[in-house]
Amino acid sequence: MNFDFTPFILSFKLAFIVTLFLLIIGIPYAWYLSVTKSKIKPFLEALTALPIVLPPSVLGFYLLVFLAPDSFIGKIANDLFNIKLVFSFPGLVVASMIYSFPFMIQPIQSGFESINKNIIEASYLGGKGKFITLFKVILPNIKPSLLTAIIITFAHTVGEFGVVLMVGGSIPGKTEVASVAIYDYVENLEYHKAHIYSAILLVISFLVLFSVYYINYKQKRKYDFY
Amino acid sequence: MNFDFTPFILSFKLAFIVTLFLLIIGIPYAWYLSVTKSKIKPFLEALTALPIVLPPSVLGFYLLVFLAPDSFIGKIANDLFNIKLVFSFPGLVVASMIYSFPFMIQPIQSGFESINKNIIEASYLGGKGKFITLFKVILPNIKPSLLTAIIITFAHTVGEFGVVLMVGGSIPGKTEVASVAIYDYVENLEYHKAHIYSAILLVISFLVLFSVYYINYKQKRKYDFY
Amino acid sequence: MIFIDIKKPLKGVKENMLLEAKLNLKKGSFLALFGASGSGKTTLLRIIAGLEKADGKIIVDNEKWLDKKKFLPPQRREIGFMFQDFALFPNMNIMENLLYINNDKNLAEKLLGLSGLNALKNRIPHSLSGGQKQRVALCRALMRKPKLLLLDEPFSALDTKMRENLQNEIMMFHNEFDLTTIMVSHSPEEIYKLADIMVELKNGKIIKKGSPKELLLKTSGSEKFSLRGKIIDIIKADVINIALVSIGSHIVEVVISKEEAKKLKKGLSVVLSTKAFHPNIKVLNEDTFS
Amino acid sequence: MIFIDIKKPLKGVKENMLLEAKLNLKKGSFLALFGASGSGKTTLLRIIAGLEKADGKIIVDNEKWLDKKKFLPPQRREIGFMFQDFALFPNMNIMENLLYINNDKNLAEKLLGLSGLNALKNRIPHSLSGGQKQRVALCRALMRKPKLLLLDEPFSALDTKMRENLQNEIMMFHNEFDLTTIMVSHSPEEIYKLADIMVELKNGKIIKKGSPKELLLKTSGSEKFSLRGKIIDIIKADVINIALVSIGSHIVEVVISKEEAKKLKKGLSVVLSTKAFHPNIKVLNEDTFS
Amino acid sequence: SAANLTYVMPRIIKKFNVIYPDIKINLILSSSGKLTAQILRGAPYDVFLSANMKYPSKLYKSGFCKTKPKVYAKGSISIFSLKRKFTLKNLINANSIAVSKPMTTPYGKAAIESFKNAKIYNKIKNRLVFAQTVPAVISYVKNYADAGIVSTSMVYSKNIKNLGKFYYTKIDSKLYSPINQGAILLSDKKAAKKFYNFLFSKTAKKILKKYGYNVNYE
Ligand SMILES: Nc1ncnc2c1ncn2[C@@H]1O[C@H](COP(=O)(O)OP(=O)(O)OP(=O)(O)O)[C@@H](O)[C@H]1O
Ligand SMILES: Nc1ncnc2c1ncn2[C@@H]1O[C@H](COP(=O)(O)OP(=O)(O)OP(=O)(O)O)[C@@H](O)[C@H]1O
Ligand SMILES: [Mg+2]
Ligand SMILES: [Mg+2]
Repeated sequence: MNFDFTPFILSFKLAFIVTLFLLIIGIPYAWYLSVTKSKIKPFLEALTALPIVLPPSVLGFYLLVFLAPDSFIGKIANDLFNIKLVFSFPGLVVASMIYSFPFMIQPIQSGFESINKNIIEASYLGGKGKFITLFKVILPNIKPSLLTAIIITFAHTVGEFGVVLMVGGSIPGKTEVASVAIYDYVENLEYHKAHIYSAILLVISFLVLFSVYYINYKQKRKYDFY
Repeated sequence: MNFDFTPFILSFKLAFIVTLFLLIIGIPYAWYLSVTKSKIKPFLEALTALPIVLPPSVLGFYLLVFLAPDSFIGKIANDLFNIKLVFSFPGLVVASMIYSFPFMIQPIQSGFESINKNIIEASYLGGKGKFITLFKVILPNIKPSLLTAIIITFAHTVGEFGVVLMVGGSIPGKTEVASVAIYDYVENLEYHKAHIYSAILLVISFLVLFSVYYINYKQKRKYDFY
Repeated sequence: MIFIDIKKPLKGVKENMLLEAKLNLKKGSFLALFGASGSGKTTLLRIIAGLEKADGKIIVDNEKWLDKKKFLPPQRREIGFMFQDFALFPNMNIMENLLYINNDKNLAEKLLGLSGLNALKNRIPHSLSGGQKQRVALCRALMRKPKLLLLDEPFSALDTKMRENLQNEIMMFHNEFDLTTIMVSHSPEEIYKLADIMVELKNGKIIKKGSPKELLLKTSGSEKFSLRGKIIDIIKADVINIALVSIGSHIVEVVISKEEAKKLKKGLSVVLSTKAFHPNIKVLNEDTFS
Repeated sequence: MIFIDIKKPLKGVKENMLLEAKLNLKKGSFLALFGASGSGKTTLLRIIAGLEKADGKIIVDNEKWLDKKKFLPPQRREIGFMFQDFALFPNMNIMENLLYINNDKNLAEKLLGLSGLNALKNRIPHSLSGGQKQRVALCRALMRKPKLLLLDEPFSALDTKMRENLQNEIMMFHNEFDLTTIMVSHSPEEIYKLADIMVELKNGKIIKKGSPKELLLKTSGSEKFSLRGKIIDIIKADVINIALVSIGSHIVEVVISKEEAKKLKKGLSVVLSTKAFHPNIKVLNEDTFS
Repeated sequence: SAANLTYVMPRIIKKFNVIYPDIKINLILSSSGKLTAQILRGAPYDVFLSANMKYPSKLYKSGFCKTKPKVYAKGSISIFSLKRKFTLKNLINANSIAVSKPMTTPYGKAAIESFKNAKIYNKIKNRLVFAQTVPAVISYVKNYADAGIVSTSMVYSKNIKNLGKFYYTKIDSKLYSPINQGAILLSDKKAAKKFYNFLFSKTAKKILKKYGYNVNYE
């Protein structure tokens, strides 16, 4: 039996990029949500959670419609950046980002909401601007929430499938990620292969997750020691 | 056009039950994870996140194998509780619970990890046992995390589709939930119906989420006032 | 009878230090614990409360709280504990904070009244001032009518007037409920006023132990009257020199001779004493400063 | 020159109260703020620091910090602030807490040394005792070498010795860096020692203002010497009666007559005064109690 | 191509590559509905094969095709079981029967039609469980259902042997309307055209027939 590792590489690349981008977008947005006193806050919050309410393939269908080259967004992406948003890796990234958006936002927001406001004030009074305060004081102090957000987003993007299939079209080497490949094997009654691929996916994911948790655990123990 | 509301009712019933059960299981488990100093902690944590790494349909496929009447678990459920775990609503509940498990655990755990330990001690010293302390002191003080966990789990179960499809067998009125129905319309190129069903699902979900967030917002404002 | 004999290794300021305390308290006694910052006072209270484990024994009224084999969890020890950093429940208002511990509305009202917090009972802890929080924490510790009351610097954030009020209340409670009380305090006055036994900790060890009367009233020799103080200023006027000496929270002017003026410097610790001292004693309006 | 004229409605103890403060501080002055718990001291500091909005004006060295149109954010006000509840950064160790504010290792080492915390510099705040945290908070506030230093009860959790050390350090810093300092304090001694101007707040309003010398040294009339105190005990001996009077942190024994013994009761506030008081003044070893 | 072709297509491609060794064919399997939606948004596919004429027709109407949709084979259905042999007659003894969704799969539709025509539909109606795709029917049969209706092509696939011993009965094609397998050409590429034409060649027909398709059309 010969294995093709490309789908796994694609999967983890996708998950990594999506997590990274969402982290970059998610932090300021979650921060805004956590501090705003505006009346539209609950509205935005509810809206943020909506992408997960739709079945992935259906969301994928709508994304397909909205990202297609003849759509408004598709045109802009194409004309301005020369990026095709469907049946391409960038398309997968955009689609997965939309689908996984709530998984990143919500834990971070809840972290921001539980942080002790005094230490933020102390940082401002130390003459530090919002940016430094965010990176040196706020984020390190909501580490459990941040970890949750990153891990849920990452794992979920690896397992993501409906949206990816619809928007990406499972083109081998380009948009055929591991989850799609495994699905195909199950469909093809090639259970043996499906088992092996699933096992590989699980093992790699487990190792990634375990490393993250283990580092976190070690770090905490270090502090506990004092 | 005549609408069938059964899938929606099923969807929300499923989401509600799954969220409730996971909350009941999730709180003690997340608590254990947050306090344990055991070496297996990172191992358990990584394991907890795994269900989301597999594509839902593939997970559904494996769950079908494990929950089938001639499987170990299926037998127990059948013999002891007289419950059929595949092609039945209880089966959907079990399968969705497994899939959504990490979404409930992780935010709650991160909430527990950030809580100020002093107030827990203060409660113990007030003569209150662990149970009362949990419900009266700990949970109310991790409300943002709890809200995140509940909303992600709920929304995700509503949108859940691959697992449900596989384990449930989409029997109308029994296991055909809204997400499956919408999916079918898209498949069948009945886009008009799909749009309407999606819109209904989105609107109901939005209203549910909005109410939750709105109540939360009002409550906070009330406190801010003092 | 409360018998305490515990040991616990701690991270000290310089190196690891061993907290080692052996105490025998009669029921109803009021122990004051003092000592430099970091000497182990809070930790000792936490061990007694069961919030921290330690080696050794704690026996309260013949009930084993700590032992080689036994560890009674904090919720089963009948203790009132006032935390140095208050630890109020942020999700409950002031009244709820008290009632959570013991659903005795009358007692709660009474305690809040005594500490001047009655009007605040519906506010949440977050919106209180430092001293207000401290008073709530004190009330909450009393709500349980505990066997053993543990207070960690209960008056530090309060102005003198409020401090005196609460000291009186504590005293009243201590007597009324026949409590045994252990209080961490940095103020000799407070200790003298409230405690009947005092213990000084240094680097985790008990270095002094005795009644406040013995330890605090050290009118040495034949002198009837002596006060420790610090020179905070020396004012040289035309004919006389005046030293300003701070004594506790007071500043007194003392006329000094030219020779003395040369010897004395700002910042020196001094003792004022006199053999002949027949002061007038005059009752004061409560309204005066402080 | 620091000019402050602000108004802010607050939730008071009884009803809503208006915090209203108008102050004019010369550069380099040391203002002490005192007043009962809940009178608005912390809030006033927070407004000056820009942590809370208010109506009115704040002008520091001709720079507008607050105005109808302008609100300079806290990070742009050159302020050192010591919080009543410390607010140390839990994710950094002690040294990092200081260096985060200002990456001046020498200054940090110096401050830690002065406050006896040098050995703790690699510990995290969570593992410190109350007084240790307070000292770190104080050091951190000084790290910025601020124009304006705001201290909220900086010594409340400290024993007398440590308190004196740090008071001296604050004084030194205040002079060395030519700081303007505003300190909340409940201790008249502290105020007298450190401040050159003091202000009393009551229910949000300034009710007293003046130099500590004027306000604290109230030797009334012709009496050369007077001390306020409280009777904590009356001991009836065979021939004489003795009243124990607590004065600040001291307890003195005063011989009283039989008639006086009848009039006086435990708990009464009294003034001890005498016309003729010629105490010996004797320098003390630093080692004595407290 | 649509999912039901999972089993034949690799065969056909293999044969095709014997003739045209330079043309590499990427087989993308998905449901017809998904593929149609994707093609409508410009998916870079060259040939589309569906188990149903509905989808190709729709594409044709939308102007995405180079040729008219053409039927290249007709599918058939069989009753599949792992326990014992079932026929339409004794199907009422099965406790549960898996079919693919009549709404979205032509095989499911044909199955329901046959049940109705054989007058057993009302008796077994409550014992039907619906799978999203034909392969999912196999999973259902493997794990739970007594019998399932599958495309006959499946029982000829080599992968089905993984399941061990199985039974199947072809359903009389008179009982359901023909399951037309449509093909259309989507691009101008030469290679695509060659493959499209190959589908209608004798070689391809032989393979299709071997997999249970009816190739005697028109
Ligand atoms: N966040 C807040 N929201 C509303 N009211 C507040 C808030 N913080 C304090 N207060 C109220 O404002 C008044 C003044 O509080 P402040 O903290 O300024 O008092 P303080 O003089 O510092 O007292 P203390 O000596 O006890 O610290 C108090 O009655 C308090 O309850
Ligand atoms: N959680 C902890 N882990 C390790 N060491 C600690 C911990 N808490 C306190 N310590 C250390 O133990 C010693 C005693 O601390 P403790 O809190 O008992 O002091 P304290 O006498 O209450 O001082 P203070 O008057 O400043 O509150 C200190 O040196 C402190 O740094
Ligand atoms: Mg302490
Ligand atoms: Mg204050």
